Amino acid sequence: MWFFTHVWIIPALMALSFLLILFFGKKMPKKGAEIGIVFVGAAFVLALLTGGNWIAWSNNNPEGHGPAAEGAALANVDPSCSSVAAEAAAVGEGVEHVEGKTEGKTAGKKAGEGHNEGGHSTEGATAAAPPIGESAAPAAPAAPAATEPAGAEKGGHEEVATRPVVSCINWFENGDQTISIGTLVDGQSVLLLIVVTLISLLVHVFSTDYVHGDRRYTHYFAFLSLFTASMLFFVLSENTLQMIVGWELVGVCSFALIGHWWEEKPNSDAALKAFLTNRVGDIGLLVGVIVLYFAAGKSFSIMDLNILANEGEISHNLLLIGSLCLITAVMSKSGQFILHTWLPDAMAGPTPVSALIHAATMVVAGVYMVARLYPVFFEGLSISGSSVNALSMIGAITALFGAMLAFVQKDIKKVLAYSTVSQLGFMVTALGVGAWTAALFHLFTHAFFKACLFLGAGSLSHACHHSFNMVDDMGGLRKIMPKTFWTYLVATAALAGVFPLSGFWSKDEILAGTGSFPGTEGANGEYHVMLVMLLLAAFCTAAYMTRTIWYAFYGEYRGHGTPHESGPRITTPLIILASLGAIAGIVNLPAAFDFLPEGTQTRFEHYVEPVGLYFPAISHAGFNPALAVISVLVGLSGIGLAYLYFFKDAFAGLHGLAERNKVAAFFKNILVNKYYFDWLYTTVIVGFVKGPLARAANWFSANVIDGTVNLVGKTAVGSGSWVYKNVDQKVVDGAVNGAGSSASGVGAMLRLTQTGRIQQYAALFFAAVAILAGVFVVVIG
Amino acid sequence: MFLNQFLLLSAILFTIGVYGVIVRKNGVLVLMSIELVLNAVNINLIVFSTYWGVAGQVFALFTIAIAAAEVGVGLAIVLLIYRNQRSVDIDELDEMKG
Amino acid sequence: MNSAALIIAEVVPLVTPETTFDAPANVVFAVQAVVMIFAALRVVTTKNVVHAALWLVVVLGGVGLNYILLQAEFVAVTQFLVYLGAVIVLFLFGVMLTRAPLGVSDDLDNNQKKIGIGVGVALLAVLSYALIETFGRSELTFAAYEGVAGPNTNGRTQAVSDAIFGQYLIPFEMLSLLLLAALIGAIVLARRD
Amino acid sequence: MMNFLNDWGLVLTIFLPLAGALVMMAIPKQSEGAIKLVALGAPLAAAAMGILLMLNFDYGDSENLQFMVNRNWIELINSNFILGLDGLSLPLLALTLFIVPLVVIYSWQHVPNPGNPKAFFTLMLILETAMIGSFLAQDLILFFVFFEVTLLPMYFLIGVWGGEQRRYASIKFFLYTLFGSAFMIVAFVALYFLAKAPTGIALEQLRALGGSYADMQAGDPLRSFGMQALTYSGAAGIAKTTAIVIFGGMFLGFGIKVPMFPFHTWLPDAHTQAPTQGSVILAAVLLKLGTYGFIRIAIPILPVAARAWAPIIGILAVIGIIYGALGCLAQTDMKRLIAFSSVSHMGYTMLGISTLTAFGLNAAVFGMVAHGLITGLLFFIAGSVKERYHTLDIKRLGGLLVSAPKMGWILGFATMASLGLPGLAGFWGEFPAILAAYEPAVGLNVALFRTLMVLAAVGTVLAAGYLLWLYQRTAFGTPSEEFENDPNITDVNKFEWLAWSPIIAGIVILGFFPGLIFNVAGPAVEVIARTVGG
Repeated sequence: MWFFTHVWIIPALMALSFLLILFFGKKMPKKGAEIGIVFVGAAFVLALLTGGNWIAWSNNNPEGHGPAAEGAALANVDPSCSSVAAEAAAVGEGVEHVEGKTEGKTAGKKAGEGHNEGGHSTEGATAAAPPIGESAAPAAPAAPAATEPAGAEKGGHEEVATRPVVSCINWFENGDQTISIGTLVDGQSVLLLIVVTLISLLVHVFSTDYVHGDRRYTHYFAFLSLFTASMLFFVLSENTLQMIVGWELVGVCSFALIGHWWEEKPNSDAALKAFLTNRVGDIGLLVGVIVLYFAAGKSFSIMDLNILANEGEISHNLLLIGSLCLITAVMSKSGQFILHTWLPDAMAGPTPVSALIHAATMVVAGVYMVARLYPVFFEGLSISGSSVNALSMIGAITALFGAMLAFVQKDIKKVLAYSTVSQLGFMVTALGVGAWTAALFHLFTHAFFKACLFLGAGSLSHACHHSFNMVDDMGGLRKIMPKTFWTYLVATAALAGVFPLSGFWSKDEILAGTGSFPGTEGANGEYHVMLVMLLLAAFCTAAYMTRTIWYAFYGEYRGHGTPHESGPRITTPLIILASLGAIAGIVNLPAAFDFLPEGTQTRFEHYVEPVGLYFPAISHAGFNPALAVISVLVGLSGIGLAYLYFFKDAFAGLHGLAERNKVAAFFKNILVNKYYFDWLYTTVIVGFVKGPLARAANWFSANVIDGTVNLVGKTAVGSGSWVYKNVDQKVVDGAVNGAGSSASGVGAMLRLTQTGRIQQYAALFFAAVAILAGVFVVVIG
Repeated sequence: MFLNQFLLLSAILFTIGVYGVIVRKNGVLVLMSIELVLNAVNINLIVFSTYWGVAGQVFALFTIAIAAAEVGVGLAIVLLIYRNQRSVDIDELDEMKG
Repeated sequence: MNSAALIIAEVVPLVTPETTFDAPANVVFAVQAVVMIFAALRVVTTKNVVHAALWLVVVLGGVGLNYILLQAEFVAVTQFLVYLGAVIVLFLFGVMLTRAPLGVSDDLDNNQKKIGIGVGVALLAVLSYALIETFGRSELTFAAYEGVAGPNTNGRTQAVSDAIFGQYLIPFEMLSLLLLAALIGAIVLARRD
Repeated sequence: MMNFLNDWGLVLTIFLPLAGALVMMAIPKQSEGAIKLVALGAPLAAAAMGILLMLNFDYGDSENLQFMVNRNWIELINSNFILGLDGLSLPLLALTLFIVPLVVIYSWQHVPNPGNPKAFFTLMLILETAMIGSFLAQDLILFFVFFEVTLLPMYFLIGVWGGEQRRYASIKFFLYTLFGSAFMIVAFVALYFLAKAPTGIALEQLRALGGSYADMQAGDPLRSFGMQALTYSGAAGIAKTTAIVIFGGMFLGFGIKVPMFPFHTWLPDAHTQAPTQGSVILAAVLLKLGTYGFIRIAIPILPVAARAWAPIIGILAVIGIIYGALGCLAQTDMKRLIAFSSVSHMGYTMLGISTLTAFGLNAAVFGMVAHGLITGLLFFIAGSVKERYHTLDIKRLGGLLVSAPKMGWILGFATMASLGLPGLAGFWGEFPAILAAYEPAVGLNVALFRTLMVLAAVGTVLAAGYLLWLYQRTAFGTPSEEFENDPNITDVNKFEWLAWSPIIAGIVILGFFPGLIFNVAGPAVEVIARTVGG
């Protein structure tokens, strides 16, 4: 318990380390790096302890059933943070409308395990009406013998409500409201706590070698600490206002770190782009939070919001608006189409930063927020029982198109960046289709292998004179850098979803979660489109990752100088991450694996996914062997084709096809130019401004959204200057300079501005007096 | 006799004075216009003194004295300006030029 | 009743107009009023600086006349002495010293005639509206003088002097200081060095 | 002790600087050391006084005026010398007492051309007295006097120590404000004549004030300039149309000072031409007189009219936000850009005010202080940059982080604070204002205000746009060869540290403990919000 109430210490530690490095870093022997490492290490240990406690805490959970238990589960929510939770905790008249829901929910879960029709289970899961609940409950025992024990077991686990620990202090009073600041500890936040601190620790270690002797070594570590602090602050937020604070703080750290080498214009441009794009999304965040604040009865508290949203106390429309606004924020922060363009550019920052911020932690903030406020989205987008919604659509598009873009990149980091975009798409889709656990699980595994890949790329460029161009400056490093190679290989396989590496499990859960594949049980809806797109995306993923391997590690070395394996401080983190990426999958083996010893399945789900009043009654897609096989095959076929194409020179015809074949060239162009729908867009919108076709060509090559962003920027500046020149300086100002002159025309005005000022003022003054006296006498009198 | 006949008269003088202040370029003339204004004010003072007791008259006297001083200083300034830039054209005092 | 009226209402006991119309005073007033207004207009319109000064004489004289009509003899006398005596002379000196064009010159006004007129008219309109609204046809009674004024007018002058050297002594002294300062100031400014 | 404070606390706080000014007059021009000592001592004394007051301030009761001073002043028009300190005045008082000494410290070696520190500091001290006075005055005439007195010193500061265009700028500044205040005083006088004694509880409260109100009957003419009295009267007996007109007068007076959208054009000139110290004080304190006037005078005294005006104010505010931001994008001069950003930022404050809700007004108060600190800091930096580079042309600057790293970082910090980064003061001025616009006071047009909310939110993006653009052009990159190795370009010196570090600290502290202001001003503005039924 102590850990849960004092978890604030962890971000506080990192903030402290930031200050220490800032003020004393330069004087330290290691230029401040050691401070950072010590503190982040401490934070990691604390996070682990908190995690352990959480597991214990959820295990010795008083067996409770029904609404009373669900209410009592909120006993550890400080009433001063969440009035709603408090009154729910004091089980009273609030119980009735809780009743039906919980019944229906548990019943739905049982049914979901037991029955062979997802539809019915979905119905049971969402319809908060006792009759269906009762009709479904007795059906559970009558399920096939194979799944019954698991089902029953699971049901038994599920009924025990999660006991989140929320503690807060009065932050400030505004008008009549009291706004508090505090921490919300449950499976979800603890998970991120561990992931963030762990990756951050590894990145710290990695950096000591990687950015060794950098111009701003100390600042670099200072900002790493600050970032970690803000991210943890965000993760532990007890209310949405706090979330905004954390959200923006991580944004600013990413700004500072992307622009770390700001002497070169491209870097600072990238930094600005990242910050501004995120700001655009932040409009959505601000508005959304405000809407939800009023929707939840003037309360920022996440608990209030979730419980109310969950129990249908908030009108559907408000939730819809709120969730749509927040989706904009997600699009910017988690690099979803069409606001994703900053993410690839963000690779201008140091590689460890890309690994930590732009792959593992910050970019998942969007996902985390959706997961945190899940009831809002679940109800607002009516995820359950439907077959398409904004969230899942955006996610799927991002997943597929991002993956395809990764093919044509020469810069290995850009490949990984687009891969990140695509993987984030997976998570968002998962949330969109109601596979909450799958999303978080994928977040968890992805953090490991993607960080590993980025650091691996860093290690490569470290060897190749800081070039990231795998096509021209790398190759044949397999022998020279074995550690990097193997770790990279493992991580790639994990990403590609090769059985039994972690990526396979999480990705499979997502695919199953779409509930579209025939025979999948207990999903929330049937999202057919999503399933198809995700499968395609998975295929591309496997393929382009193979491509990177080919360019980086095979063939002969194309760069200059003699590359060398990196030192231990670089390789150790790689190894750790790779192994984690390989095995992390076991924490959430499907419930269907009942041949394994009791209590080894769905641990992740059990400990991370909340159950109770503040979380919607989502149901879980059961494991579907056929789908699993298919997804593995898809992955392998991707690898296989790419392998044949690159390694074995198969389909020789295809090589250089783009040079010969107009059609192929066209398709290649499409990718190189990030889809020509931009082209339509630019030509339609700004075509007539463009002029000759020569410049049109430039426009094609420009990223579409970039084009528009610039366009907006230009028009803003343009209109700004126009307004300034004409309105501000001439009209408004002129009105003053020319005051008292009935003479018309600028000429007269100029003459006036040059002569007779004093008397003008006299005239002005008396005129004013006259008018005033007039007003005074006539109107008021 | 009515109050208003005097008051309106002074009002007219006042307005004319203001007009002069606004329109005249020559410094001396501006000062003259100011005199008009002051006198208009004095008339009012006196008129009300017929209701209010002699205080009004006293103030009128003060005004006259102050006006005299003002003219003295004012003319001195005009003289100085003239000496500095060979003209008393207020328009050419573009110290406040924008 | 408008609010300007409110101000006055506190200080002026409005008089019911039982008309005691004394012809001569009114005739005199009418005449000099016309003359004054005309003269004043000339002051601000004439193209000859010296003429302007002379027209000013007329106006100031008229003002003095008004004082007499209002039975403020002492002030009237002062008016004649100070203004017609001193100020005008000052002005003429000013005109002379600044070598103002003694003859007719068209360059005496700036390009703001229109505004000037506009402002002037507006001002006049407002003022007269307020005045008429407020005092309408209220009669001029020399109520305040009743107490102090016997048949001989010394009483009033005496009252004035009492006021100056009693109630308003300090302001008066201040005034003398001010004049001194003005004197010195004028000398300093005009001193050629 | 308490008695002493009650009787003399506020008076001393106001007039200590003035006393300093008088002392300074006695000091010969040559002995600069002594002059500077006095110039620093007087504000510090005032600040010490202020701290004493704040220590003894009863925060539980911050909606009521404390340390009241009430003396007869001008019997004829029943205008009294009333001073009082409540939760609304306190933050602004603190801001003023905080900024001025720092300005003096900064001036220690930065007395702008043409030198003459004696006159410079004298004016500064007079200015401080006037500013403090206007924040503490509880009588309209008294307020007006202080309000106007602020003009002259600033006029001279700009007109004498300013840049090339200083004369034009100073005149412009002077006339604009004077023009506005002319309307304002008419409005005050109108109130004096038209306000009547209210009925019901308000009447009781009014009577409780004692003095000439003690035995008033409902409907008696109030004949008072006392803010409290007028507030209690709540414009009773004034027809709605009349009230709206009167409010219009105040609107001009205060709106020009803020400055609100159509009346803002004096600001860029004044800021660009003013000496650094002038800009800082102007941005940090003087602009707040306008917003303060709205909250303290216009709204509580004329609640009905306020509701009628609220939409207009809101719209103008948002236009100001967007327009100011666009204006910034068009600037090539650093100082001018910052000046325009003030227009944009004060827009948020006015938006908060226009919602007439406790939340919005509170946000406005916070916004004032935050903007005061942040923009003050920005102008300080701009001044130092100008001093080193002898230009503020953004195109020619660049690489500040290379040639003067610390200053570059501080500029970055100020930029981030100014674009409303959560965790720094700026955010708490903007976000709550936007939030309040979602649900304005009962009876206001919700649809309109929600539109305004969204637009204001868009404004934050533009803000980020121009500020980062500014930062990239000035700080990032490498210095142009003309400044490559210019000996003048040195990093932050110790006086600048002394002057800036408190501000930086303040910004951070307020960013993390917004309660410091919200909790103090909250009750006060809540009372006001209640009077307008928000």
